[in-house]
Amino acid sequence: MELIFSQLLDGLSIGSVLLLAATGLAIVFGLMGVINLAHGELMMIGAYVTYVTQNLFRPMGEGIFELYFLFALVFAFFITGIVGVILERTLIRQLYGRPLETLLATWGVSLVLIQFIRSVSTSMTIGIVVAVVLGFLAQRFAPKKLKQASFYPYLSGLAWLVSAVIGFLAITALSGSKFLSKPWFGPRNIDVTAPKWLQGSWGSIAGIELPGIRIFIILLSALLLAFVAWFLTKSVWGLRIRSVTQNRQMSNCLGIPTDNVDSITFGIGSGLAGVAGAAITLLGSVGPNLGAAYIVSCFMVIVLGGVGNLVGTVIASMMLGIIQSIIGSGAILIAFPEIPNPSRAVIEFFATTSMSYVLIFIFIIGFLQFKPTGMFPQKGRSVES
Amino acid sequence: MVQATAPASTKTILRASGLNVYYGESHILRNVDLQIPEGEMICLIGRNGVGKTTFLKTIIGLLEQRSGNIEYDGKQLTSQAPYKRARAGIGYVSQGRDIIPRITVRENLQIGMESLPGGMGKNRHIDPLVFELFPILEQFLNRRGGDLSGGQQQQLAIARALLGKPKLLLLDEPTEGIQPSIILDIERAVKRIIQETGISVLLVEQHLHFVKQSSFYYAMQRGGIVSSGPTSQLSDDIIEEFLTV
Amino acid sequence: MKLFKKLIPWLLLAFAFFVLPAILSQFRLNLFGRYFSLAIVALGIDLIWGYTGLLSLGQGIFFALGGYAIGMHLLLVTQNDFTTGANGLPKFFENYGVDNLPFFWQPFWSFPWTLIAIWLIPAIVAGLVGYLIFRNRIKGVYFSIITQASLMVFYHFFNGQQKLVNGTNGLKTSTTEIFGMVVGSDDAQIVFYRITLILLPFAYLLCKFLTSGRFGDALIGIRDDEARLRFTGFNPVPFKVIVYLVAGGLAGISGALYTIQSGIVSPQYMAIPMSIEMVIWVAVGGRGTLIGPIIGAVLVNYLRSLVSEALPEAWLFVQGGLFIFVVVLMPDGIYGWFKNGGFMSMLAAFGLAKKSATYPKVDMDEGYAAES
Amino acid sequence: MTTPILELNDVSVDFDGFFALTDLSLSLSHGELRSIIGPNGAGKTTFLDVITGKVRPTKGSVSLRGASIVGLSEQKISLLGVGRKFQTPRVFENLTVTRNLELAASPTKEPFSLMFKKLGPTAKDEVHRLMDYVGLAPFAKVLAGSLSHGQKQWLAISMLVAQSPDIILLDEPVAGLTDEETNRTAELIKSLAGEHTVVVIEHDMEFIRDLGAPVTVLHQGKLLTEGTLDEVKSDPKVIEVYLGQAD
Repeated sequence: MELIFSQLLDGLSIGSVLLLAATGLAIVFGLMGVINLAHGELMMIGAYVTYVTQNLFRPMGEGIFELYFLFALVFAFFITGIVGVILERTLIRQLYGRPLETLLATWGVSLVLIQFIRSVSTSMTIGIVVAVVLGFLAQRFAPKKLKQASFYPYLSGLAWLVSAVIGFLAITALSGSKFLSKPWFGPRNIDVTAPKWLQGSWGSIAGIELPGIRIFIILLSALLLAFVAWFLTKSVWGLRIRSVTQNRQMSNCLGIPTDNVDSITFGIGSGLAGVAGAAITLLGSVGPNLGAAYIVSCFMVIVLGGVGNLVGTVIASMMLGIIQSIIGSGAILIAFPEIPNPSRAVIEFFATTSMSYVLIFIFIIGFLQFKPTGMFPQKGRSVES
Repeated sequence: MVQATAPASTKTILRASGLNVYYGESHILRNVDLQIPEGEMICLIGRNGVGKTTFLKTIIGLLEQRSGNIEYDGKQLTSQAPYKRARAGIGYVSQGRDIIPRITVRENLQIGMESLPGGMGKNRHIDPLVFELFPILEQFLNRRGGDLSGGQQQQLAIARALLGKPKLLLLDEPTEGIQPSIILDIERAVKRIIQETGISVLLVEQHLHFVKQSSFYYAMQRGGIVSSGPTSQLSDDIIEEFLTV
Repeated sequence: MKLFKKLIPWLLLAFAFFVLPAILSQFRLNLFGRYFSLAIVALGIDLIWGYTGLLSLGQGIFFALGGYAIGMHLLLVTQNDFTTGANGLPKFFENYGVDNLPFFWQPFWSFPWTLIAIWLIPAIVAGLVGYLIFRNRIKGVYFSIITQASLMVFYHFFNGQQKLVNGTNGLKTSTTEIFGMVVGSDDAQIVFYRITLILLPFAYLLCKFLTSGRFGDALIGIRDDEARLRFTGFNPVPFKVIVYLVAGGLAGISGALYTIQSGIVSPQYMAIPMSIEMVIWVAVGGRGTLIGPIIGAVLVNYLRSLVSEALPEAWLFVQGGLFIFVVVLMPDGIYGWFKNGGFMSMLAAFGLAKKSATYPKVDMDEGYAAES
Repeated sequence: MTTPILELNDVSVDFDGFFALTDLSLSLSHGELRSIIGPNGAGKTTFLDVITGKVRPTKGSVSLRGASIVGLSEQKISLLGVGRKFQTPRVFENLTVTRNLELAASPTKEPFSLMFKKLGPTAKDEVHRLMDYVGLAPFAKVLAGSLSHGQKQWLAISMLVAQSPDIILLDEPVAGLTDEETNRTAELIKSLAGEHTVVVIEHDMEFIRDLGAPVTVLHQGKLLTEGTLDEVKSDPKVIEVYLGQAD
């Protein structure tokens, strides 16, 4: 029984990580109709921000270093949020109302982000800055006459291409210097040391140890969920966001700047991904491929929980987390050794982490046969138009 | 048919000239000219589907004209987003009322203040005037907007628009599908607002009694203005042609 | 002229069939063979996405199933030191102490059954998955997400079942033998290259048959306005199941051809990126046209080889950029861009070609005239 | 009086507490032409949704030729002989005019018969007849997406006819049409009645007058009154709904 309880706790913490990761995705999907396949890579950025923060805090001495993780969470939120806002302003904005297209374009973004983390170096950063600045300058200072020409769009595309090539040449030129061209992170995994107060046990209940990191993640996700709920229901921006999602046109007519609302919504969703990424660093080493491991589970949470519903997201992620930890670890078999053979064989078959995914999927497909819109469907006339 | 004329007043808050508006391929508004004098209520009449709502949507910026101009408060409105027009003082009460359904009445009212300088972050206090005009709203402050009845929603929509202190209020069929008693409330409220604040109103309406409260009318048919004049001259023929079944 | 245009694809095919083997190195030829086999899975994706509007992110499942089918057969029938273990079974079974061939391996002793299984098993799986999804009117992004999830499930399943299919390592076919030839040998590879080029036009013609008649019109109806089609008396479910099934079968054939030419089939074929890349080949080439996916699959993969050979680190940047560029700026793909006069209008913009008359409007209205 | 072909009995539709239709009863006999008018939000479109199976009534029965059709899918109801034109003309924009019509005219709608069987000569003739009739013959090979709004309306209506349903439901067939097109549409609709039962929902009163058919007035999801246009016009209830009060 103790085993089951500790597996339950484990499941809750797996579920909490899923919840952290899925909340941001659910906001972006449910409120804006954007399928963000780069969400996992935004998590990755959050993880790397944590890593950088740790390295920055390390020389500051033992006492302050212990607090680095709290700062990392804040940095992860804001830096990833800003990346999200940039993404929304440049790319996502072109694709509203075409969810399948957002899916493909954000996949492209995710590839770029993965490779960026792998190979970013000082020389590369300089090259990118050079290219972007040149590109903008070219657009900015193009003669007005040229701008009206019918071939201007092609010309401006060409200007961007030339700037990119110049940026690339700059990178190549700078790569002569070992110092400048050394990748900051490289393709290998990075490790984050959890501060001491997170390591070890936080006491015990009824003889069961409460591992600090797991409890911390559960608390963090609860706290963040509370923050999201507060932000959406009580703050002014939350009101604007809800208003825009429920009736975009009228909100616009009432004076709500809908494009800013879009940016902020996407920024918040991305920021949450950053925090999730920061939290994941506590569980083990992370690398550029971190995103892929989480993205599909996050989407499963959304499909199961119903779109645009925080309660559904919570229940679905906890359910998936618990199924994974109880079945996937084989804990049931150890706890109840006397299960008769046919069912025992079935449980054994699914008793690996990989196979528990299979089980979860069968469960979800089965569930969707009865409730195609998820546990908590959106009600109202406008659902299927 | 009555000769089309323009209202005599000198100062206009809004002047639309030669507007042509399309929905995809279908030509909805054809060369519409219309003027709204400052501080008066003007009425736009016509049967369902002739383009009245399209006209209001073009003014607020939900639709863009293919040709023609809209001059508001001395400035041209060209491809400005609706929220900018709202902040410039155009209030809009749409035909479906468009109450934001899953937020409370209080929040709906707060959103009305978004078009004031500083937005609703700086303007949190709901002007008691709206509760004086529509007492029912004060009672239902904490209900969800979508749970109100049609008439209550209409009052909320007007109150919401008023909280933005507009210079020009666009009302799209405020009495449609509403009990007569509430219609009178709404009529009284609109008249009082015009008297007290001096705003201009463009009313799209079918309800004859309400139409007669305005000073000037424009009648629309198949997307064009076909008749206009002071409401006092609104003859039975015109009523028969544009308002009845 | 018109006839000539029609002949171009066939001339290119003949060129690829007869001339390329003579002028390309064995290494290049093998790569092209792989690209052409990938074009077959792209055709299937075009059928379901370009024509029917169903964006499947799970074609890797069917692709890999086809690959596994041929791989299992080759491993069984080959008896040599590289592939056969002490107990006469494929070698990898030794590592996991498996002495009895798992039951589902048995039929793969038979070559005819393998030829059928290559397309039949993926098709059946696709039909089943499709039916379960379509009958609940799940469509759009939900369909995409669920297909992606099912992809992940198969990936985990094949990864986790070492005793059945050698887990992560997959099945290595390059050292196996078929009809007396080593599969990885140059002679065999030329044969596979030619077989691919024979099957590709068949896949094309099958798709052509499905999309050009009234069946194809119904597919386009489903893509553009499914509800309207339903009100016209059509039940979209069987249509969708059929095309999804066909696309699955094509993916299986493609996967089998790819496997024998690349020398291995592994769960990596079911990894998430591979399936999304397949979709992008179609997008790059031009969805909703049957030439488009072939162009896309060959071009993108060729580009991939070139870039990865020159600058391995840059490929993901190029690929990601290509995704974004095509989705945002070239939604009809390369072929669609040419076909819709994009190229000519570019030339016209620079004054290099005459501006063609604008799109023939059936009726001009004064609004247009007033605006322009 | 023959038995009604379509009968609605006490039908109510409740969208989360909002009643789009309340206790609506209505019956149509074979070959009848009927106009339905009513202010916005009167439940006209929901009325069509209920008949065509898009919306399931919360209460009440809908029967076609005496058999209930509640709960059947859209395609089944369509195959039973109910055709519908939507408010905006929904045609398949990426198919040519001919192919739009052939799709609708297909006697069977099964995938395999579409794949392997050619369209029979009767259906083909019908397609040509319809194209000639509505003046779309010159555009036979044009993509429907590039037709004018009025031509799309006609294409949508002729697709309905090609389906040869017993009941034709037309939601705003003349919205956005010019005067001349409106007149021609009225002619077209009148010619359809008799052979088919036709229900027209419109705002355009001149058009309703042209049709000269009995008028049903809906208001707030209820049936307000029925009668000839003149009767309806002088009905104080209708005047109240449209004008607010009877003055």
